[in-house]
Amino acid sequence: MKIHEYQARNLFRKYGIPVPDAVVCHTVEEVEALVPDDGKLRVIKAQVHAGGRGKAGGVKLARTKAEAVENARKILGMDIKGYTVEKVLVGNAVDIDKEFYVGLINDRNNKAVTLMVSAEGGVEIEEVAKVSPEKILKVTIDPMMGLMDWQAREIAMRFFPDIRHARTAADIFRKLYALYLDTDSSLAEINPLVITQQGDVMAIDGKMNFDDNALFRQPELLEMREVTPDEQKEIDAHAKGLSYIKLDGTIGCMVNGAGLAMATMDMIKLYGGEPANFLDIGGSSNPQKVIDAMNILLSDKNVKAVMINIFGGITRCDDVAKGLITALDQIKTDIPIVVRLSGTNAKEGLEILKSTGLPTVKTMSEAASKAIELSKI
Amino acid sequence: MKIHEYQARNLFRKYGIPVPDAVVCHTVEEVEALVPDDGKLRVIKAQVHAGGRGKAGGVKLARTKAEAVENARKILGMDIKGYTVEKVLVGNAVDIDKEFYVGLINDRNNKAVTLMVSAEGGVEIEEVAKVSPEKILKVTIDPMMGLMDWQAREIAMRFFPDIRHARTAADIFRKLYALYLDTDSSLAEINPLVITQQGDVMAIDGKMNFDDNALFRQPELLEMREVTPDEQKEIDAHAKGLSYIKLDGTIGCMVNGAGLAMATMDMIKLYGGEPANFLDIGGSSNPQKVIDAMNILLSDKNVKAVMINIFGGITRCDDVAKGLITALDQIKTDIPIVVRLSGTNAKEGLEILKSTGLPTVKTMSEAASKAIELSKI
Amino acid sequence: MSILINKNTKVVVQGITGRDGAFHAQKMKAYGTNVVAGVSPGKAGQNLEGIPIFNSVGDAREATGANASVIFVPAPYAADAILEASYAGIELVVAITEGVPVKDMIRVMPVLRQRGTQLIGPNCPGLITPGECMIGILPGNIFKTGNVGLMSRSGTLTYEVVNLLTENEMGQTTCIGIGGDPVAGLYYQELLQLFENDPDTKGVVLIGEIGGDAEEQAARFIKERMTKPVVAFIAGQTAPPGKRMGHAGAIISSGTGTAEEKIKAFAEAGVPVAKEPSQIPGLLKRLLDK
Amino acid sequence: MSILINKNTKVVVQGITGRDGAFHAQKMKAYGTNVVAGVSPGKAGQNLEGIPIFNSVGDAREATGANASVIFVPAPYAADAILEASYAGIELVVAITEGVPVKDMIRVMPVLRQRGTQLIGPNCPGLITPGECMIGILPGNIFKTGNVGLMSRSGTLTYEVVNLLTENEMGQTTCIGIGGDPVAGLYYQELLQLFENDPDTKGVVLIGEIGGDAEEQAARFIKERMTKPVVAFIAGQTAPPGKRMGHAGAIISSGTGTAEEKIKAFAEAGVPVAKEPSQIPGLLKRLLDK
Repeated sequence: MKIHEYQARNLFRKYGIPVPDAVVCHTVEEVEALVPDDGKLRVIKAQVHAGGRGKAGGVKLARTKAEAVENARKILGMDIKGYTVEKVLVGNAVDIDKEFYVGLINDRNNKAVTLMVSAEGGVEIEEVAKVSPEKILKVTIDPMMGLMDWQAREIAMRFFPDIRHARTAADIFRKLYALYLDTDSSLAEINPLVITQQGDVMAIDGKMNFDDNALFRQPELLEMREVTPDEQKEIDAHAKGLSYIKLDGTIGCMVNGAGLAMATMDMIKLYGGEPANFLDIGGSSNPQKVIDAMNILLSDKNVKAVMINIFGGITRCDDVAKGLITALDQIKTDIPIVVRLSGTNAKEGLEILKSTGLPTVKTMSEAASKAIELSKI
Repeated sequence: MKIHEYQARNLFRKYGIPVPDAVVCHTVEEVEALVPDDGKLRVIKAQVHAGGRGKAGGVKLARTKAEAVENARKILGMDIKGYTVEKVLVGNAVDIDKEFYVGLINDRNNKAVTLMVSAEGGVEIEEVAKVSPEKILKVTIDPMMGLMDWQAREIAMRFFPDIRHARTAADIFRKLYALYLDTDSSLAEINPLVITQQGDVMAIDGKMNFDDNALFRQPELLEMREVTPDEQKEIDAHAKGLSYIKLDGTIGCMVNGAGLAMATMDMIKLYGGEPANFLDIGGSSNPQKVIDAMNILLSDKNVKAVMINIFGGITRCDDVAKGLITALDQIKTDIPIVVRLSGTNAKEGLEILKSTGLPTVKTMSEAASKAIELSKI
Repeated sequence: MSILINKNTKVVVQGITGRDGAFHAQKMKAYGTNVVAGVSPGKAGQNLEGIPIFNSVGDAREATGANASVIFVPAPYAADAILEASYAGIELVVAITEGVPVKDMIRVMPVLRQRGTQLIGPNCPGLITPGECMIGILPGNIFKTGNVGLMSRSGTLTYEVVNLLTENEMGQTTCIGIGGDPVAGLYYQELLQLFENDPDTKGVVLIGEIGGDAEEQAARFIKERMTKPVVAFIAGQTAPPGKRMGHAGAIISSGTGTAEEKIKAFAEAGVPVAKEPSQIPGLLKRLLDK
Repeated sequence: MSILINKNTKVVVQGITGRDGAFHAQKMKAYGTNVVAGVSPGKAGQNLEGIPIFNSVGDAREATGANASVIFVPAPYAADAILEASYAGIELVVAITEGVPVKDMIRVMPVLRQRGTQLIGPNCPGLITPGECMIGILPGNIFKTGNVGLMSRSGTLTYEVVNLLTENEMGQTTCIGIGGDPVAGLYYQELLQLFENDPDTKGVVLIGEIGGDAEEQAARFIKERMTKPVVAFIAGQTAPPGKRMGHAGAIISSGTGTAEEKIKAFAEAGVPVAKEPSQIPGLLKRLLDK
């Protein structure tokens, strides 16, 4: 789960991480009402779940209130990578002396949280990681002891020669780590963390992602959740025990298991087609799941053919076949469907499906070729 | 630092540990006003920082509101081991089916917190520990992992055959541990923890002590602090850099260092006297400290003679002697004073003190005998 | 021979009275696994189709000498169940549970390291030494005794591959589903080392996925340490960046973890990468026949 | 020979720019201790009377090879300073700071154990190997080279006893003030073992206090493991139950920790207990002359 910059900012504030003053506005009228006419330089930033909003024109400076209103008008409603801007953050601009990057992430290799700090702040850290990884200091945090005082200070002193700045930065590292833990975060970034010309250390922009598996114990985060229609589809699918991601191709696929589903998509591509989605129905022969899955699948107008790929494990293929028949009885569609059954009791399953007149095959490769072929008719 | 039962009860409540309903009353009028006339059985308990209040008559049952008022009248103002009862806790009595003891304590040997549970609840656990220590289950809590869910449950299942009771008890253990950690506690007891005849598991009486060294970060606890006049004296002394404890003898003593102060008291006793106090002035030759210490010492009317026992270490005895002269100049008293100086520059120090006409000696033994002798004149 | 489990492995099922726990406990037993005990607090003294139930893993281990456990308890309590097994002295813990918060796993890891507990999972199908012992939810019937070691981050994709191997008369020593979560127990490297040391394993199949850099690390390990042939397959070549593909682990982010990078790493280590699952048996056979 | 420290010990002073740190750093140096570095964040590059100052223990250790540290930082930060020293690879940490919360020390202990760091204190005067190295706030001038080992929970009482030993021409191998806090580093047993192993130590003086049962445990240890003679003294025989005597450690509670019990335990272990400090040299001499 992702949240907006302004939401991350509120969390930072709650944890005592200094941020510049700012207001969130949903309309131009709100900007008129909430932004004082004090001649201060301000930044207007689009609040969307997409990176690269600066390049897209979603971040603008304003020297006067009139300019702030004007720029908010330009940004609100703008489309950034398919997301419509519904909110802007209007904040006091600060005189930046130096910019840094600070990030926390769950580290697969060390099986711990890793703190990353870089003096290359304000730019995309992925770029820094690619071009000059040595410019990012990575410290694995001992899960037992957390980010210790001395440790945060030692790291901060490498980047902030002035001990006062270093102490504030160390404090920010520790507060960010506390926030990260408390919220079951999977990514927490301050980019940039700055020293202002007035000598203050503060967080100018922030980003946080959260572990979906832990949302059950994070009611406050769930309240912050905002979803786009596409995400809503995925969430609805999840609620039905399905894992669905829409893509741009024409071959719809329905598979049991995430790895097999990915391998299915890969095979479609390998055979010259384009998958329309990722859809994992999990390990069950429940006809309702198949019906739900087919409905989701077919609601995508791009789909020209469907490939059903089931490997029978604990679930037997004959049971799956029975479920499919019940499901396909209810779903009337002209879209061609190829069914592949393999594994436990595959023979029996294929036998059962013969009555449906559906094209049935025994291997993934056959299924992929057949579905692509049918999609082109 | 200690708190009253009702204060521990409030903390329990805050942490979700179930306790019976109760009110704190400072006067009989409050009992009249706050206790409903509903015919429920109630317990009236004196709130004093002393053990054994039951035996002293500080705990009484009441079958009616009238009886509750009557018993509160008897208990309020009562003297229990030198403490005047200023508050009573009037609580709903519960039908107890079984009583247990639960305690957390800082364990010197394991350098960790130890959880103690016993089916011998409701009695003094010290007695159980002496008579049948095998009846107390002791579990050292891993400081890194805390009291784990499975661990709390496993312990609870040994005492509560019904899994529902065990789960509630395990939950209480974990909550008590969280409370213990959060408040820098040094002792947290629920005694008794009961199963009621209705099948509820709850804490009937509680006791908590706290680590004085951690009070600087526990502002809420400091607000709960209530001190007796004797404790106030000790706290005032502490604020002046002195460690003072009043005792019942006649030989006042003033020593640098806690261990040496205890050894001094022991020696007074060994030589047939009775120490009037413990007083450690710490490691400093500051005359003000000596003045403060002497003033505290002499405010005790039982003191018949004073023994000053200084071992010069980093602090040189000649410096201490100079401080003593300044101090004794300001303190006019008829009480005889014996001064013992030893260690670094003891000779020079004793030389300086000669002018005062005070009896000076070089060893502790001499000082003790001399002080006792002078106290009997 | 095999790795991690064999016919002497004694299994305790944590969460045996739950729906999944009960079902798969019986499946395991039916396969021939020596399921010696189940755990369900408050149900000590009962049994599930002859499998005795205990209040805690400690009690179960004491009574039965169980040395492996398999966890079916719900996600919020799964990490605690792993800890319970570890503190009870269980040597191998297999966590089937899906949806365990990453923070919980991070907290558990140092304890396992200190106590020397081996963990498979969470969010994994388990592991099997065909004909001897199956721990987890694997469909035992598709496996066959032989000399191929297999490890995978996926579930059904694993079965797909195993089925192909079995159909091609290439039986298996041990097959392990390591799970798709970001923070998990034994991973490719540790398992590769175990297969390298196992005299019966002649070749290894590694089934990877996009996300993370476990495959890249495995490739380096193979290059530096492995003498036995390895064949790889990577799922998710067509997955769009930043999208979750069912497993929390399968996120492509920060420009690492793409299928291309993984395939490149294997190529550099001299490990053939199958374009589709059906190529795996052939690729491996060619290497084994050399 | 000696225990724990000698002329090769290189000491870093944590909190060297504080009032106490600066004062005692110079005292230690004046005594002859090899004080190689000080630590004070943000003051790297400065020096205190020739002792170079570093930003962190890590930097200090890297630059000077320090293997022991002494801590003068204020109580709220003392535990963190101990951790810093331990993670920097310091082998012996001496924490002088008084008033460290017990919870902080409990948190620190497992790290020290895991990392093999030895801790003396907190709330202790330090330790000395006369003529070679003094770490802490001990008055060096009253000590004298010899063959008596001494350990104590008190400060000035220790000096009192050392002074008596020195006056009686009974010099010391190493004297350690272990501190009076409820949760502390090296304690009687570990030190007794070290003295037992030290060829130059011929006899040991143990100065105890009321509270806890460390003396009882030491008595048992002496009975079972020590071949060298030990003389004990217990302060606080007249202390009333439940009263704090300056040290948080000196509480008599739960009917254990009284002077009587400790004296009885020593008697059972054949350890003579002095009635007053002045008896100690005589009691020890008698045992050494046997």
